[in-house]
Amino acid sequence: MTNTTEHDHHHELSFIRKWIFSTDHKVIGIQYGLTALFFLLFGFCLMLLMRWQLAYPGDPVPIIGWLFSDETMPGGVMLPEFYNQLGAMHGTIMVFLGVVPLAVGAFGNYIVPLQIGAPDMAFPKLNMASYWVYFIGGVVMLSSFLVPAGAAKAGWTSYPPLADIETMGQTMWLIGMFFLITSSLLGAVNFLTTIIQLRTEGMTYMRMPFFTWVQFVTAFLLLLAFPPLEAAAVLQLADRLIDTSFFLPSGLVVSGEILEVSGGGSPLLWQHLFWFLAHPEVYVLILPAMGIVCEIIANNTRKPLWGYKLMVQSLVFLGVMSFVVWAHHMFITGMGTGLSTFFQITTMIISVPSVVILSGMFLSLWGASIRFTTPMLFALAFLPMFGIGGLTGLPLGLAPTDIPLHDTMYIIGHFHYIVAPGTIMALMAGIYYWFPKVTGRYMNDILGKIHFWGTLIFMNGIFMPMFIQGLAGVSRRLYDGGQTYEFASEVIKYNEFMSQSAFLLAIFQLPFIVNFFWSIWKGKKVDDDNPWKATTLEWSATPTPPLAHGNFETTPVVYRGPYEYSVPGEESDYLPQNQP
Amino acid sequence: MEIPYTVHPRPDTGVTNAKVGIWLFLASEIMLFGGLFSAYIFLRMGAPEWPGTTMSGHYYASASDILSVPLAALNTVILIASSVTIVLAWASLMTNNFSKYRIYMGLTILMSFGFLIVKSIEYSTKFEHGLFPSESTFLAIYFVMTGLHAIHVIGGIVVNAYLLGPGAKMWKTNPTQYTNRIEVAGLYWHFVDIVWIFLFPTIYLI
Amino acid sequence: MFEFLDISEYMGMPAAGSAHAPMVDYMMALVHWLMFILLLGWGVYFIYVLFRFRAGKNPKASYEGAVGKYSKVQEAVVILAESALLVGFAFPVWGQLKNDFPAENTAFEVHIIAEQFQWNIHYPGEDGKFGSRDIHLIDLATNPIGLDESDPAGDDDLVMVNELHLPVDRDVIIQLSTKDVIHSFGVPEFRVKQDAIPGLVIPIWFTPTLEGEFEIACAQLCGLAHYRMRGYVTVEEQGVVDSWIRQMIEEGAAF
Amino acid sequence: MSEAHSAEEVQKHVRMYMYIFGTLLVMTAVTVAVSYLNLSIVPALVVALVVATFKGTLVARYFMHLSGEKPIIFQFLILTAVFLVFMFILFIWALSDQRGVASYVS
Ligand code: HEA
Ligand code: HEA
Ligand code: CUA
Ligand SMILES: [Cu+2]
Repeated sequence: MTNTTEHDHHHELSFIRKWIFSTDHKVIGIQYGLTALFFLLFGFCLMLLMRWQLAYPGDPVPIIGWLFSDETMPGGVMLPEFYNQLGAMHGTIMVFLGVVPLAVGAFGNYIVPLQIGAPDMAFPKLNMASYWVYFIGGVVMLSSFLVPAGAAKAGWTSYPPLADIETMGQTMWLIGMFFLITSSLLGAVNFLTTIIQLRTEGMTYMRMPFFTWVQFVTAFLLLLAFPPLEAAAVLQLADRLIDTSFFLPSGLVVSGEILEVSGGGSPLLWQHLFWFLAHPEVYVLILPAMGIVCEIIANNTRKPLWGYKLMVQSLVFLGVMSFVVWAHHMFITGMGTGLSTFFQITTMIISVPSVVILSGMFLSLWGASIRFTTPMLFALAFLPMFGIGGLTGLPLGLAPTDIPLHDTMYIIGHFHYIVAPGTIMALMAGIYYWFPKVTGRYMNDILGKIHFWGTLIFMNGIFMPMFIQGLAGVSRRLYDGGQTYEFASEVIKYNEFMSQSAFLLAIFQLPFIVNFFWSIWKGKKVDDDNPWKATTLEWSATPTPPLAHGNFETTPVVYRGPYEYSVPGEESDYLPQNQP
Repeated sequence: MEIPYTVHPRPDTGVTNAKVGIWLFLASEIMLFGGLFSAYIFLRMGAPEWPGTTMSGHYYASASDILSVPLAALNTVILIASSVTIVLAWASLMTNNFSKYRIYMGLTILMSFGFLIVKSIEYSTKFEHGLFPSESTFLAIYFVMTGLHAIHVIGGIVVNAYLLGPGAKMWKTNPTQYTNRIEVAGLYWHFVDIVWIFLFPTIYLI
Repeated sequence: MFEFLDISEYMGMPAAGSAHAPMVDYMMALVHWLMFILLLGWGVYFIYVLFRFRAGKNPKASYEGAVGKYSKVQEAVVILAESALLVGFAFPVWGQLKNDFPAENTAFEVHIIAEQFQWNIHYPGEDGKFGSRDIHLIDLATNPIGLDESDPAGDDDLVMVNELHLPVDRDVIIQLSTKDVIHSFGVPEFRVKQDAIPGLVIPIWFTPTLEGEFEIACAQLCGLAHYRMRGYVTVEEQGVVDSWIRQMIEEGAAF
Repeated sequence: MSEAHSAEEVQKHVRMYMYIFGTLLVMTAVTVAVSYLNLSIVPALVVALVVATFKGTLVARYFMHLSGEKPIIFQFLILTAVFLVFMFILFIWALSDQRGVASYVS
């Protein structure tokens, strides 16, 4: 549909065409990456405010507390309204504006066309549009803090009727979501078309690097799971703006006043539509991370990925199954025996491919020659961290044990182990790993290792106690962390420890931020286009910088599978895919 | 390097990039309207009252009494006809008959406007009778689903108008790609037609 | 038979206060055993491998890598264990909680009507009949649940805010509903949690077995004061409950 | 598929399009006519859905050229259809397996 010849003419494009409205997948990948890192940091800061409040409820926030308005933190003391805004926006920003754009928009965009030997994405202009629509979505979400009564405060799940009767921030949230959904849909179409159509000669499906496979499945999840949420968002927007009652039953009485609506709707409809997206969405958060980890493991163990074929099959199976487990988030809504049986079975089934994939990664280490580079450290840490997060999903997936755990800190612990020490660490690994590809320079190793150990230790310091609190029954989304509850009295003391871990975690991000920017200009130059001695195609592509001059000098031809390391009888311990 | 398979199909899949892209997009659209249709079923099955049912002795006027079936039927005919003209437009390009193409494409756009005009007449008569989306879940779903469909119609008009107007330059430089674009636009337009084919009976008739 | 597997008391869960709680706890213990064994197995393997196959010690990697059926065995174990948990525990316990309701005439029944941000508890009084309600009669100060005074069944009804008194060792049925948004009725000691869904009256049942005072925690985000939407359950002898209800009515707490 | 068609083939197609057009108009008339019979809900539903599916299939098969389309397109559509069917079935199931009774009947 799009015909871009401009970008490979070897004349300089104007600054705007080259860096702002670029159609080159590498530039767009970088744009996505920087924007998403900004949002990640922003979401992190929101969370730091929350952690202060949880540890020291009612104490004024030090240093920056006075910066906030009286509607949010009078005298520096946080109001419950603001806590709820922070919670909802932390979740939304981390998921939709931070991790997914970084994992898919940035890494996917930059790496996938290179890994399959394509000159660019299939639809470069569409790619540019995806980024800018995402950007607008982000601006809308951010500006929602400025509207009267602040941002959305009904949780990232936005359950009506609460979300229906909330203030204007919720409308902004819905509009922001429209943009983000649109962006993801356009992106997904683009990724799928690219992977299906633009694989170079010899790049069969079973020779695709695992990272590309993962992006392929992820794109399908985005493509087919997001639209129902879009539909739900249309309905909620209608409820809020034109007074329909899709999610409002008859006879509601809010603050003693009968709600003047026609009624006849169902709050559970929203939950079904929301989780129909949101469960596949959590796999969107984890699969790219797995892909990155697999690339790095294969490269740093100097041996093929164990059971590549089995892992690809599990991946596809996981993708398909992820569409039929959503109601395990709704066991407590009054689900009967039939449906709960179905969803418990599917939830248990879906844990099996995860076990297979993780086992594959673990077994890849056997017989390896492990180089403990910084990206490898992050990738290795991913394994047990995802293991803990995934395993704690099991008691949640069984309805009776979900009763005491539902909506407690145990849930928060469960998924943060997956998304924070799991996905975030994997994304960090990816940054350290592909940094030389993007900039032609290494990131500093010592700073990298400081960053690694600090992150690993303090992530666990934040999230491990959550399981203890959750088992004791402490609810989530509590403005004061649950300190008034008698049954929480034993475990509430951990809040302080957890928050201090969070602040230390923040401090240990400083070496990373310094390292990141310093290395762009001052990092050690790579002496070789293939600094990690890797086999996949992106390392055979035209070296960058300079950017935006096409991907390959000549179209590469692929002769073998993605991870031919330490092949017996070969002199070099790696055989690039395009080496005849 | 240019992006391959923009004009000629990739040998092993047998399709062009644009073809893959549009069908994927339509797949997501299927899920969008699928989500709305399942919402419709969910609401209707759980609703205490619905047009055409009798509840505690009270009979609620049926959908076809509230909504205008003749207008909707007229719109169905218009959309089907526009589906025919757009495919004829493509066929004209295939036979290298650009002037005939222009007529068919123009007709398609005209009929799309016709559809919207009929739709707005329908809406405004509803409003005049005080039938707003906030009146009942049935009216709400009627307005939202047909409204979203109408937005898709508008989107189609924008695309088709672009292709007929400024986009037609490409016919001179790259006729194959231009024909492909018309085919892709046509696929989208047929999809909009199919959605209406399902909306019409579900909302107006039963 | 396998009591020694029950590590739930070390897991920091509150004392089990209802008849089905030990079942839930036992199941919880079993799942955590499964998790623990997997974690331990892989953890030990992981640390061993990191030492044994570091580049310094093992400069040449093996192309073949791991051989043997270990991972297949492990997957089979996971599948078997999960099936056993489903069939042996999850389905029966859930079925019991959802389907095997006690007979109405033997059970102690109350209605709970949640609202932002309190639990309104409606006791039927001596006649065992609940007076009818009408949302048009709701008045936050005097009649929070809209009890209809013209209905004789409601004459001896008691409506309390945040005070739930339940008899020990007797089946309890709660009809749970909400006036405004979604709340969630959770009592950690009972291993009971149920969302109150607007538009629905959802029945739940359980049998308190532990006397004492516990807390009702709202588990679903319901607005600003979600964090302090707390109620109290007092579990005591049936006679004490009855006389407490009588006393409350005499004190004029009834509407 | 653009170059797969010769001019005569396209001519043949055009004739086919007109037949399909006619059939679609007739089917539309049938749907409307049936609705005036005031059937009860189940038969009305069946007739309406059968006719709509038939019409939709005609449009997809002939206007969208699905009949001669490549396997990859069908693979997309089958995948989508599977998820769609799951969504419908599970939503209906969810409704029937929900505990609780309506609290308010007007
Ligand atoms: C990326 C994110 C992600 C991932 C991958 C998962 C994966 C899983 N999740 Fe999770 N989940 C969330 C994110 C995620 N979840 C979020 C965000 C929520 C809360 C949403 C909200 O309410 O706000 C949630 C909530 C949630 C619930 C709802 C709880 C409730 O609200 O009551 C349930 C219930 O079934 C559940 C189950 C599972 C299961 C069974 C898996 C399985 O897929 C896990 C399978 C993995 C394994 C089984 C691990 C295997 C490991 C080994 C075999 C080796 C171990 C080795 C070592 C440790 C060394 N999750
Ligand atoms: C992808 C999703 C994701 C991620 C990564 C995180 C990361 C973190 N989250 Fe979050 N969280 C959610 C998703 C996520 N969260 C969701 C969905 C909820 C539920 C919301 C709701 O209830 O509705 C939630 C809720 C939630 C709560 C519970 C609030 C409550 O219930 O009251 C808490 C409490 O501690 C918390 C803490 C944290 C912490 C400490 C991190 C840390 O791990 C953060 C780590 C982040 C970093 C380390 C940032 C690194 C980035 C940089 C340093 C940028 C560098 C920049 C450049 C180089 C330019 N989160
Ligand atoms: Cu009520 Cu939370
Ligand atoms: Cu889930």
